[in-house]
Amino acid sequence: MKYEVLLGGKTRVVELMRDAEKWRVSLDGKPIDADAIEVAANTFSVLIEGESWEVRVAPKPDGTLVLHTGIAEFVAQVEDPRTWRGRRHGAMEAEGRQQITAPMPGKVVRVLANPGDTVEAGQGLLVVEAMKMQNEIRSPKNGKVEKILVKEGQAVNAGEILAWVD
Amino acid sequence: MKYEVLLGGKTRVVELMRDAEKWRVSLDGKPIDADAIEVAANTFSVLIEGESWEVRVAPKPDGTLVLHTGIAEFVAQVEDPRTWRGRRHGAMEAEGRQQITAPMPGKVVRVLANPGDTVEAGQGLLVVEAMKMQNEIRSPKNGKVEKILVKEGQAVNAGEILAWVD
Amino acid sequence: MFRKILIANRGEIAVRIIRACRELGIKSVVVFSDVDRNSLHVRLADEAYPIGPAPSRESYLCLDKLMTVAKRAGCDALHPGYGFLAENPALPRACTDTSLTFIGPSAEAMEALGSKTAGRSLARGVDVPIVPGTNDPIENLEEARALAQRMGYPVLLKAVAGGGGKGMRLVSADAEFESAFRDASSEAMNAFGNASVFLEKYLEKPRHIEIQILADAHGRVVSLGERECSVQRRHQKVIEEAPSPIMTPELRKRMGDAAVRIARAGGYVNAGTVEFLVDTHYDYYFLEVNTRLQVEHPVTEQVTGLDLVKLQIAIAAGHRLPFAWESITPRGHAMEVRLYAEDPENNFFPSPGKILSRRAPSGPGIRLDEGVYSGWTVPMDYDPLLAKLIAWGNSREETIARLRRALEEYTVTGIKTNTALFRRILAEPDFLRSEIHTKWLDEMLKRPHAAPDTDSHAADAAAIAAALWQVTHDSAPTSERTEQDSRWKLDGRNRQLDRMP
Amino acid sequence: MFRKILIANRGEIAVRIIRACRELGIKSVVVFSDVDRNSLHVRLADEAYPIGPAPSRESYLCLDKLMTVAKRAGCDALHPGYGFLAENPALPRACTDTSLTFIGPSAEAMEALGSKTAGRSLARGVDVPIVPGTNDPIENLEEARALAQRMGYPVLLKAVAGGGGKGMRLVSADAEFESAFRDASSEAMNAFGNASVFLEKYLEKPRHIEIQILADAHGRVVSLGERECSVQRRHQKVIEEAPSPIMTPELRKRMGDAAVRIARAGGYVNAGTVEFLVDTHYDYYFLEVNTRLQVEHPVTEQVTGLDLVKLQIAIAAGHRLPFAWESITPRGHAMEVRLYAEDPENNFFPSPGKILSRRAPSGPGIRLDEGVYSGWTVPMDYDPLLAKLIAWGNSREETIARLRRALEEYTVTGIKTNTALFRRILAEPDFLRSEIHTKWLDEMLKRPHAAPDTDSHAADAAAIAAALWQVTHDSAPTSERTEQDSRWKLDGRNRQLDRMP
Repeated sequence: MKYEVLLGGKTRVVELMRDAEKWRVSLDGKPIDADAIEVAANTFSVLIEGESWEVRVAPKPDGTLVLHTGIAEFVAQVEDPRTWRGRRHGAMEAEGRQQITAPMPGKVVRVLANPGDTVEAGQGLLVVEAMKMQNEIRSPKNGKVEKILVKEGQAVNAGEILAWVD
Repeated sequence: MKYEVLLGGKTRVVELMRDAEKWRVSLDGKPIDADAIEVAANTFSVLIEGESWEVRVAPKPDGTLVLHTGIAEFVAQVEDPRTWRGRRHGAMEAEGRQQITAPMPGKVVRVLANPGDTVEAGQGLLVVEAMKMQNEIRSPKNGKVEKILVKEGQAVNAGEILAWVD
Repeated sequence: MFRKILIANRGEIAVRIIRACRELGIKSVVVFSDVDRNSLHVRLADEAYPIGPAPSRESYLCLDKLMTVAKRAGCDALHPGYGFLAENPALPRACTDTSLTFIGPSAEAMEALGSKTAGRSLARGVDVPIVPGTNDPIENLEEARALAQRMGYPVLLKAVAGGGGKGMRLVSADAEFESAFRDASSEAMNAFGNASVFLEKYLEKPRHIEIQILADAHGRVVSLGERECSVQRRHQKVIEEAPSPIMTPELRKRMGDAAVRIARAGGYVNAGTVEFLVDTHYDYYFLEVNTRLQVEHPVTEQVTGLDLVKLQIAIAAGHRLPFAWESITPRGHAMEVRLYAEDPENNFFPSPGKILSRRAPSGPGIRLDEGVYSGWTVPMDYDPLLAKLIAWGNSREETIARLRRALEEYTVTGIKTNTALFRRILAEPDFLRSEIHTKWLDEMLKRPHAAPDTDSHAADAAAIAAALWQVTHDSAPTSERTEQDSRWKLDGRNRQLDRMP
Repeated sequence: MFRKILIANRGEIAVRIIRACRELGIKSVVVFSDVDRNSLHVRLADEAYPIGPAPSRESYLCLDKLMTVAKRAGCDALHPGYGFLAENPALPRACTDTSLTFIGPSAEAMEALGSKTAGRSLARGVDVPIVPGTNDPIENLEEARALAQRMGYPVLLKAVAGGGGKGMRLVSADAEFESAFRDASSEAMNAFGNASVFLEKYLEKPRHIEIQILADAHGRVVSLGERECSVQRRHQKVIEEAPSPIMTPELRKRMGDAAVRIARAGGYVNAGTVEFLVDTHYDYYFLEVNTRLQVEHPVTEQVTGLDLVKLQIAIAAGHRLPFAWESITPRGHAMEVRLYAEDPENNFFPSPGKILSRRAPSGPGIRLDEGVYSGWTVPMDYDPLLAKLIAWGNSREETIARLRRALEEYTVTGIKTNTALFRRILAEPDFLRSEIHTKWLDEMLKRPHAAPDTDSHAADAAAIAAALWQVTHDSAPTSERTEQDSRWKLDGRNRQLDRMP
């Protein structure tokens, strides 16, 4: 199986070939001495030329993957060239019309902006309370608040759309 | 669902009724204030009248269950009266023709008895090596060795029949 | 000694108290809300009783429900842990009414010392310096604002009943005063059921150093030395250590004596903590008394070898502190980090959810006080504290090396944790030299940090893992659907069977 | 200091050494056999290289493969752990030939002290009493049997190269001699690649007490005090503690001096252990020297605060032991239990297999040195040691209470462990009074123990859990089949896709 992995602004081509219980790996067209295995849920042990890396994978609601290895954290987007699902770069840039989603389940305790308001990048739009902390949800860009979809006191789920900024 | 549980020589009737995410429990015909839940693989948290018990279940190859709770270890056999699979008491008694099985995967390093030998309960029949230890497999009863099914040097799996004693 | 103790708490601190009870041969009784049936404290306790719906005001904060459970289970004492009702004088009062021994100070001592404003007057009375500010809760917004203007910004708004940085706001300018006051009050109300806040001058670059005290019912009060907790994010401690790298025997003696004077003046009995700010001239200012066990108590336990929870229980049972403890000599250095379910890369948003897998660190010098396990769902309703990781070493350097090593071993998937934050802090030269203060971390977090190198083997490994994850999950829709199908079938079957006699 | 260390081992001890390396900022390199690709030491190390098939003689015992890995990875030192090649003088020799520093004694010191028969002559030379027996390996079975008859049964057959109770047999009567000799030899051959055994008089009710020593390359040899390891099953230690409950300062001084004399006489450098038997008159007899790190080294670490592995590395790098260490004062009491994958209810049969779930104990005073994790399959090819659980407390009583508490927290499903054995031992009055000896546990295990009460809530809970387990698994055949189906489909798809360019 062949994948394009957009990682830190760079596209890597990863080809995985099943070899008995292991996977043989080719990276950017070159076979490499690597051996990868899932040792626990979303936890991969990768040996590259003897170096032992452990990578933890956290999928985000927008389809990107957050990868932790050692002290490094990468954000990646994986595409399968055969299926050609079309690229979803939107999540990685703050251009165009932006949807503001709840990063965690919680309760909206304050709405700080109204539809039609002009807001700056970083300006607070709403406050969501979760785990006894009040968390300000901020605008990802300079623009205008198009819509606020929730009310004060309303419970929201992770990934639920709270507002649109254009 | 109703089960008969033969536990430590006593038959208990356990009835489980699903109540949303929990199970309501009736024991020996009487509903009791109990709440049971699987918190991890083969690990059950059982609250009985406020007492918190944690029970670990280990199924044995002969179909019985070994149950650990606190410092107590019980062996149980569960039967579903509706299916009436027939009772398998053989595994819990040392009467009649006995099959001798390997308790773990390993290698037969010595055969200590020959077919036709008269053996006493507790007498060694074979030695199986596993995890760098030599483990003597003993006769469960006084009787005669009917058959030895393995040879020195042979690898065996857990539960594999090694011999018969009658 | 007690026979059965009710633990009026949840999470890691409930587990910590269960452990002490078990080691003393005392039965432990816990309570749980609807979302906590599977929690570790319920699994580990001797007895566990439901106490209502998820919101704490309908469960863990319900005094009457706690008393009902205590009576039903036949408890003879109650340990409040920290947070929830731990600093509410109504709890010791209710205990007295129910003939339960409260493991903590009396309601009167709590009122005399626990309220931040009362504590300040008391400290002044025994000649302990205090930070300038109001001595009473703010009743009139405009008067408070005027006072803030006279003292000069920045000022701090703090919950009278508070702790753990909740209900606290730093105000840097007059324009922010009103909204900060509203936020602090509402957070204080949610967290402690008391909206009162007061005002304090904010010192520049102070260090937070606190003294752990123990007082028995026979008049003996001892200091177990200090902890430094200057690494804070938004006024919330995230790293604590003992001894403080700036401490001298002479300063320790003076601060310890001040703490003991305050405790005596308040008629304090049991374990408590006297918090100070220490400025760049090594002058100290009394801040407040925490009339309960602290989150960071393990740091003191690791250097003194004492078990503070067992000592709390012994004191409540009327035992005397042996004289020898006054001359306790700490050994080595201890440091604690607070592991939260939150995402340091995304504005520290809370990250509740199911823990898919987990590897806990262990080995020499490592202690982990945890309230979670693999497969458990971290509820969204409570504090995001998952665990406290504590390292001990012969020197501060060895302790930091062990903590770093243990953080590399600690992995969790399914939820986000703040381990990456600690890896970053523990590599900062300022921190290693201990040139820190209470705003240091907030300043550090404003500095951009280098993006990870994409030309590294780490990046190669990440790319491979990402592709491998995709292989597994490209096929997931099929198997998930199948699993759901068979679960549906099973449910159907169960319903059918339940109808049978 | 070293840059990169090859760890020639696996399991918990490999993990222990990785931790020390990481804390010192040294890269760790490990090796793994075919069944160890997923093992914890491979996950945690900086580098990991395959070394052959599962059987140790084709992997972990292959000197040439180890040297190849060391060269390939650019290691400058090698730590052998315990077991495998740790006491084989060929290993330090091969290291010298490969310009690797061996972290342990020289081959000459190993030969002078490590061989049990050579160690005995050396001890005699420095006036340390020894247990009567042969000084050379048995070559002639009949002569050895005649000597055994003269000394009087019981006698002990012991592997010359041995350790850990392997290749050891107690012979109580003449008729057993031949088969015991054969068993001991073959076990010794399998475990150490050396079939030689020797003969020793078996003392009645002796206690096993050993002295930990450290020796630097500059002539300093110090004793870190004793560990008592009298609780043994079939000559294998299962519980170790420090200090020994029977120790007096005077006896400690005499035994420590004897251990230092033996180490000096053998030109010993690095960490080592001198083992003694102590009889009911408090007379001690030299048993053997273990020329390596011991399994039970954490017990000494917990009471002294020292990190023995880091000290081993520092000594190998040529550092001096600071004089202050000779005056080390231990604090409190430490006790270790060895958790094995074996079934105490079924003749202690080994129990390899997949760990389905696991809960590790933690909290105050608890240390866990582990080589396993949930989801990992314990291979059948190696030692069944899963973990070492170590408790520390201010007194022996507090330590035992903590150990008991931690054992209740430690749960594993999927494989059997011997935790129930420890719960039983830690409740035995003899053990609590420390009236024990090296045969005490074997005798205890012969006594019947009470069947659990079936009229208890524990039995009710067990019955309910059994029924609930059955509910889940009655429906399992369906879902397992479905899962297999979809896995089969996935495989087919993968094969198909692999054919694509």
